[in-house]
Amino acid sequence: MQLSRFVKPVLALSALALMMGAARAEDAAPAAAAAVALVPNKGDTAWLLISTALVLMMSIPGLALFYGGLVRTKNMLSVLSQVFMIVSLVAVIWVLYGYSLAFGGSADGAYISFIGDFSKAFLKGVDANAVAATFSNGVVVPELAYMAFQMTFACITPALIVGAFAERMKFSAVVIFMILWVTFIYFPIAHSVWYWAGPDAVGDAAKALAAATTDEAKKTAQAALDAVNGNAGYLYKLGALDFAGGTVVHINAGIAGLVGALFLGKRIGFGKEALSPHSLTMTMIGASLLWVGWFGFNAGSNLEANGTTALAFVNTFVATAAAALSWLFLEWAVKGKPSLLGMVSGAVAGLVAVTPASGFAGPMGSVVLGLLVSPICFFFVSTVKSKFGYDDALDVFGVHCVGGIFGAIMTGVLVAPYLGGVGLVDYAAKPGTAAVADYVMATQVWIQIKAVAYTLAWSGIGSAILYKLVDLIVGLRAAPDAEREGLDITDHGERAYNY
Amino acid sequence: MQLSRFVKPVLALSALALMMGAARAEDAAPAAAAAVALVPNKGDTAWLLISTALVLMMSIPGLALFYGGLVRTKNMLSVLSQVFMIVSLVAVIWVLYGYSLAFGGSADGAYISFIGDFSKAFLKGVDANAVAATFSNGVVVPELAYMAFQMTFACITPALIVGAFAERMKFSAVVIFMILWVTFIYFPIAHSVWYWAGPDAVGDAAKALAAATTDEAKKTAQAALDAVNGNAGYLYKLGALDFAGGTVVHINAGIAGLVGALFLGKRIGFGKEALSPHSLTMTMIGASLLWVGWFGFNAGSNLEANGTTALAFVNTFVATAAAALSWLFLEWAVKGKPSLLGMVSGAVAGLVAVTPASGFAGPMGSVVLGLLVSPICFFFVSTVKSKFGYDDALDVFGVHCVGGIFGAIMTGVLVAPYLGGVGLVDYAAKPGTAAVADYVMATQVWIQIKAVAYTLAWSGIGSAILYKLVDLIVGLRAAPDAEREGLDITDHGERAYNY
Amino acid sequence: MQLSRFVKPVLALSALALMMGAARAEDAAPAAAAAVALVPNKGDTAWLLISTALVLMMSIPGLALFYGGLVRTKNMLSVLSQVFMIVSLVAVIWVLYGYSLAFGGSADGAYISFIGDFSKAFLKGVDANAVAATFSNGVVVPELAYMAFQMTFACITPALIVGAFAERMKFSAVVIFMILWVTFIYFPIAHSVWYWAGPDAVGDAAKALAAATTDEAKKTAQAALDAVNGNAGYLYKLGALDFAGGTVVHINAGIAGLVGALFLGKRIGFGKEALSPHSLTMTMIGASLLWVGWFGFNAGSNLEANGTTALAFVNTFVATAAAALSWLFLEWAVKGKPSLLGMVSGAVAGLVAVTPASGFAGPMGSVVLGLLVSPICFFFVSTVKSKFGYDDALDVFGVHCVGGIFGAIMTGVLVAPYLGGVGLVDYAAKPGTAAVADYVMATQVWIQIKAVAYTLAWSGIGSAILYKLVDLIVGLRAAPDAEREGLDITDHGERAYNY
Amino acid sequence: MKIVMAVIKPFKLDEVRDALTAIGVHGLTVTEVKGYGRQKGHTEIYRGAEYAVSFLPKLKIEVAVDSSLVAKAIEAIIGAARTGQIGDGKIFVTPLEQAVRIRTGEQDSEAL
Amino acid sequence: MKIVMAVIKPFKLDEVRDALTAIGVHGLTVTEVKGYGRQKGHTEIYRGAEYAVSFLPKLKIEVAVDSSLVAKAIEAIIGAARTGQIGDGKIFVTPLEQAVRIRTGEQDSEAL
Amino acid sequence: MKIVMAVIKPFKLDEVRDALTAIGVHGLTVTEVKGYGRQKGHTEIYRGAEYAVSFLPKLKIEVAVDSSLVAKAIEAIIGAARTGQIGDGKIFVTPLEQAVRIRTGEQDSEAL
Ligand SMILES: Nc1ncnc2c1ncn2[C@@H]1O[C@H](COP(=O)(O)OP(=O)(O)O)[C@@H](O)[C@H]1O
Ligand SMILES: Nc1ncnc2c1ncn2[C@@H]1O[C@H](COP(=O)(O)OP(=O)(O)O)[C@@H](O)[C@H]1O
Ligand SMILES: Nc1ncnc2c1ncn2[C@@H]1O[C@H](COP(=O)(O)OP(=O)(O)O)[C@@H](O)[C@H]1O
Repeated sequence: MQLSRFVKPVLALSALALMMGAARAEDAAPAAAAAVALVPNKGDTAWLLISTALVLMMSIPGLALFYGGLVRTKNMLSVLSQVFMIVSLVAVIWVLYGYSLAFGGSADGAYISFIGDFSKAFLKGVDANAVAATFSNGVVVPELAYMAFQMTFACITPALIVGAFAERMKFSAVVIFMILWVTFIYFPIAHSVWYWAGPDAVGDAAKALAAATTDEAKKTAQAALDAVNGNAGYLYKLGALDFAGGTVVHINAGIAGLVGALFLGKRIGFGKEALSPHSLTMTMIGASLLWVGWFGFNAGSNLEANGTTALAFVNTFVATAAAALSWLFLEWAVKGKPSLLGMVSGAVAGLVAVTPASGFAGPMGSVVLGLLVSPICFFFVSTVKSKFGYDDALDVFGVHCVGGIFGAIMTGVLVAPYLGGVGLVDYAAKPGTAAVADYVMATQVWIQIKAVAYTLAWSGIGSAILYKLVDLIVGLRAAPDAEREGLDITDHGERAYNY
Repeated sequence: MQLSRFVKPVLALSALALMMGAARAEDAAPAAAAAVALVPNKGDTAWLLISTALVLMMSIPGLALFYGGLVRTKNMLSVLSQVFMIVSLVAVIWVLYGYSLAFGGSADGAYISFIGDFSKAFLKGVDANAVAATFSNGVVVPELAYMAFQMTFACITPALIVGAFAERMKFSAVVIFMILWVTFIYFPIAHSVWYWAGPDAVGDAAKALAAATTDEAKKTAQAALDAVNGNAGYLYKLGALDFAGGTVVHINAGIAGLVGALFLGKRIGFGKEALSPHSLTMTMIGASLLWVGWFGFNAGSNLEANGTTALAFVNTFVATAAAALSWLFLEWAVKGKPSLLGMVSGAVAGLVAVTPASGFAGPMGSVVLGLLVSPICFFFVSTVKSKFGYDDALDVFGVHCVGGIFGAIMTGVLVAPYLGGVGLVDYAAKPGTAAVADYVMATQVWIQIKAVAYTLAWSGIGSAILYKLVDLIVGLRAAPDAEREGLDITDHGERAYNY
Repeated sequence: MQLSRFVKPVLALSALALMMGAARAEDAAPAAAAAVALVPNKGDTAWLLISTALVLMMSIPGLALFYGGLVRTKNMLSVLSQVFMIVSLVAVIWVLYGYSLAFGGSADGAYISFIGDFSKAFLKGVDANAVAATFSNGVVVPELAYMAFQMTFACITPALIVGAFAERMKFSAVVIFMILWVTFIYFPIAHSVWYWAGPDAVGDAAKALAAATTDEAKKTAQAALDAVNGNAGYLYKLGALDFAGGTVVHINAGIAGLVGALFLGKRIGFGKEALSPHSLTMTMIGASLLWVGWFGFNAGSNLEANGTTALAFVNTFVATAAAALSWLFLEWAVKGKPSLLGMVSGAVAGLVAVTPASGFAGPMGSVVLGLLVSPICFFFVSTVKSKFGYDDALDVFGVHCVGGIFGAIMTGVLVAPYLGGVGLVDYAAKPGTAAVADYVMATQVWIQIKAVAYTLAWSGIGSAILYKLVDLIVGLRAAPDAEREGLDITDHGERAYNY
Repeated sequence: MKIVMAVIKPFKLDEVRDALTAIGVHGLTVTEVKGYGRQKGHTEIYRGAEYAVSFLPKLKIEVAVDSSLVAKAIEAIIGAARTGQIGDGKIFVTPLEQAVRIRTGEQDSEAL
Repeated sequence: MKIVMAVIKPFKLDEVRDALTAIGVHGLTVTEVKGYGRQKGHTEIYRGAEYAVSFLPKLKIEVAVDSSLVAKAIEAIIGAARTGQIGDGKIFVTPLEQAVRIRTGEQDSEAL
Repeated sequence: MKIVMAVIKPFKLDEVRDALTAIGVHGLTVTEVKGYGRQKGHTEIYRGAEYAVSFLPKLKIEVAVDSSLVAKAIEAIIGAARTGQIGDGKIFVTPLEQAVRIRTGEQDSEAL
């Protein structure tokens, strides 16, 4: 049993009650009522909402500027527009059906391991009184806050991809691709990793099992517990740890970016002309806002405001700092100059790597994680990329996918209590509390690898199909003349700067 | 009875007690003491304070950049300076007498419906222990936090106006105009809309009435309840709904902007030369920070951190996203290109429109609101403006006033429970709770229209008088040569960029 | 006895227990257990974490942009890099040994008044369950959150210094200098000002003394209370008031900056060529983010989210606004033009001045403080600097040190209850509560002056030694050709802008 | 053929362009420059430090024309760019020996 | 000696530079300019207001060469800068009477 | 009349201006340019990708002077702009056939 996130509406509990066979609607009612009686703590609500705002700030203006600064002046607005459009588009899709596909679902769907259903489409049942579970027994948050928090994750993930095919993909193609991508790639992966029945559902079922006296009752209760445990996403059931989205966000977007870069081909002039960043100032602002906002992303993923939140916060802080230094000094040693771009790239690599680990590792583990991730990413963005010659324009693969994979696997290591990690938890062992579960490093690492592979396969193959499709519909790539003139003028009819 | 905001110091309660005639000071004391005993929830305090910081961030740097990016390089600093100066100026005025004129007041003032008094001037009585009411019975927040939150609204509203007369008004004229404008326009309007006695005062008076047994006692109690209900602003008493400032902030500033644009006349070259934005990058940063900060503005306006806060947050998110898309696709269809400026203008229009509705509408209603507001604003900034030929430089009227009016009226529609809205509340029906009040759409829409008209009239006429006055004192408009050289050099002696 | 900050882990209490002589381990246990039982309020935790994020935002991008905009284009990245590097470097150092040197320590160290020990190195014992004291009896926060909050202070303080020697110091020299500076200057000063045993430790010891009946017991208890009181930093014991870091942050960094400017000498062209700011737009963004983030800095320093937090928030708001106006109008009067740079410089001066006073003064006192600080700083950056001819490039001394000194001294004045201040507190007088302590203005001002002098001496002399040392190791100053070409190209191999 | 080079005030560009096309000029090249001359600059003040800025923003227009058009071109520029105030700028005429259109290789008058 | 001045499309700079160095030119000076000519510009739309932008970004290259090199230089530039589309630009040749290297005071051919 | 055009290092502008006004030049026009020449550039590295930057920032100064002043002007420029290091720049002198002051219509020497 491991920590992850979940939504527990009244409906889910009732459905569960129905599934129990023996339970009649009347019996279920008090349980549901009891669940409803849980009132969110206002400190948690405040923290979750401000975290949500922080994650939005990561996308706009954070990511938009981080990326925008790295392209040439003539494509600045195209990057800013793509990110802003994606955020807006996905936010609307999310409340229409995305949230439901990711977090809606009842256990009787055969596909429940892979995708949700339409039970929460148009936010059905998600009003100001609905609550969602956290990772602590008996602690809930307003479901609208949980929904909004998750929305920002759905918004930023596709926006990450645009860095890979920056400066050459048509705006219309980006719009269509992103609608498809979130629907067929993001929502399913988010569901696989984060959908589960919540600590109270597990605890209650375990309690019922413990209380069962007759053999018959035990069998029924065991079936009920199995149903609760089965009512979760595939990777969740596998036991994969992903505190804030290493697989869901970074590997997912990173591999989609690589596939896109391959499909679209290189920019005109790539490898011949200097395609220098037009404003490292903007890139630095973007990186800084990413760092600041990432506290919402990682520490917000704890849903509550408690000691674990502070731990995730600290891990996010120090892994990033260590990775920034690591890249800085490595580049200084290898290339002779410590560059700002290197340092901020390291910071982002650190943020990526610590994302899945943030609530599981200890601060010293996070420092080590940060120190190690930068050299790996550095190797990919400089050596590997130039060796294979793909034009992953802003290094979405090299930083997000590679850093994400490293972080995901290392999470299996750093969660180890003897390395300062928090260990695994079991919500069924001592119902009503988060008990300590057995941890074997090799086992956990192997689970993490499987989760990585699953994500790479789903997103890699799925994205390839979608790129192909969009290419057939509107064509992916801007005309050479348009690319040369810059997408700002040709796609958007504007110029970024008129000094 | 409807939701709005309010401050309930001990003083107010005592004053009320005195008004009751029968009540002796000794009787009032326990009631006051009881009120004092309410301790703010720390989650609410945290949320209100961070919301306050977010709203400041909306003005500086948010709004300043949004506007600044749209002017020509030579006037960049003038816009930044005006916004920064206004924020500083109004903050000081606010603690000196502004807060008191807006939220101070005792029911015996004949003018109580239209403006507060000087009872809280220099923050008299507003110390670290004073508390202010919220919209929930028995829930209070530190009055200093409430005061600071309201301060940021007073700071940003006049700053919105400068967009209308950008690039041509003298800095000295802006300073004087703004001192007058907040004093004679903003404080009264804020008072009219948001000043009331608070849920506990209403509940207590209603409870007393219910408890009264003799006819005499009933009459006294009824008078007391009437007094409490009468101790509120004009538009509040009218029953106008304005969750976070559609009338107070956007219509108010928007109409003042239009009047200013008319008084000042067109910029040299308007309609002839290309007056292109000097940095859409800055405009995009500004728009993004406005969006992020607006969560503080709208969801912060709930004062507490609860489910309604999350609702206001979500509404703010999705109305904005929908409006951004709406403008984007409309412009794409009509003008042939989807522009970034169009998209962010749509986002701002969505933010404006959802402001009064944010705590009242449901998420789906907000999506619809967002989709509809953009075409309307688009029509005003492109067709209407060019038809009438006024030079509302940065479309303060077209976006803020028009979007604000649409939002204010639609609030009367979207609050409908059968449209997913939260309905109206009555604090007197079941004293101590927020009971459901009757809702008739036509009635409510008519009230909303009256509130819009009141605001347009007060601010439109009042602003015209103030512009005239300032023109007589120092002259409004920069000399043609100064305008041509740019206000940065001529007004401020600096240049924005020295690359 | 006065307010300040402190960390009270279980260890400290036990250590204390041991020191008491009479106390056996078994006796100490329940006390420790009782302390452990205090659970952080989630509203406090949320507030402290978001404050921490805000303070990080002050450094990056806030301060980096504020400074970066003021240098010439060719040195933009060098400033951004130095700030970003310092933040990353100090964050890592902080969790390795910095936090321990500042806030670790047991009373038996003879040096306890001046520096902590290595008891918390590598965050030993600081896990998700550890708690730290606040200024209220019986209120704790997660120690990791406290540690992270303090980390951001350690990150920004050295970053402030770079403004003094901007555009001419070698990057390698900055790296080495900063490692030494935080170790030998910052950690000791932070310890001296903010390290103490916390309200509960003082209260408990005082309670024990009150409960003692025999003379022997009284003597023991008195010794124990003395030990608790002695277990604090030097300036803390002196009775110096510094709510959020006037001495620790601003005077400390400011004097180090001045010494650096003197050691490095003037920039080539200083006083001859126009060394105009390359982007006042960036400076304005930076100043705005400083203001917004400073709410975390000052109001976050209360550690809790209560009325005092709101007070610190309001003071921060209005002192800044008043100082911005004060500089604006002064410059308008004296130099003929109201400049944006002047206004934002005033805002920063106001923020600096109100830092030590923010939790102690009343709002009206803060307005006055703001109005007064600007003329003083203005005098230093224009007249004094040009008179003495030192090249404090971005006025770190003139604004931070001078403003900090003024603020520190005025804190002794404005804390006066009869001036609207909150007065002094005594945690021992009525154990378990924060009782009112005697206040004599002259006494307090004299204490403040001594604290200022101590800081100036320690940091001034210490910094001089460190500059000399670094000069011997790698040389402080860039070669003239490198300086002329700009540090961006020569130190970092990049250019900020490629338009 | 001649090159007529004019230094003008920036906001006069559109008028000058129109005046030139009116007399049959089909192309021109514009450069942002800083001019120093009789027109006095302004003072900039940064935190109390005053800098006299004597270089002012101007636009330099270069037009290659047939010699026969020079007088008309000068007239057109003066007509459009004059405000009557110091700093209106100058016109310089220099010889042009050869002109080639890159796209076609056309020479001289044909190339303009 | 002559000054060969060419107005070209910005993305052709590296190729032109290479072509010129190949024929023995050791230095050149480049200016960012805006060109007006037959090549049509584009329309920019800001909140519904459309602006026709007729000035396009170009680069102006100035090379001082010995008279003997002029023909070759023109050829080199045409070879490198031609795309065959309107707006490829022009080459103008003007007389150069004297050239001095500031560092050494060398004159004319030596100075180039 | 001649046009004296000098390409110099950017930080030498003020000195050159002063040297020229000292000999009676009343106006000049400055353009930011990029120079390619013997002076080697630098390398920029962005995420491991190295770019050799061979165009360096320079300033181009154009001064229209009476022919009699040319020698003095060259001398003044050299005196002020020389650092002795590669990349100090060049001075080019080209003929100027006509000069007009836009404000007054004054011609030639009067116009300068
Ligand atoms: N001798 C010169 N050589 C080159 N450019 C000149 C010369 N004199 C003036 N200029 C240019 O002409 C512009 C206007 O000149 P100025 O003396 O200010 O006013 P006016 O043209 O009215 O006499 C200057 O800013 C400068 O760019
Ligand atoms: N008469 C001219 N004088 C100076 N520059 C010119 C002239 N005609 C054209 N140019 C420059 O040459 C560029 C290309 O000219 P254009 O007419 O657009 O295409 P083409 O060179 O293919 O004929 C223009 O943008 C302008 O910079
Ligand atoms: N043949 C040329 N034509 C035009 N400009 C040139 C030429 N040669 C050099 N320049 C300009 O002069 C500058 C300095 O030349 P360079 O060869 O680097 O040094 P030096 O002037 O010391 O010989 C170059 O950057 C370029 O702008």
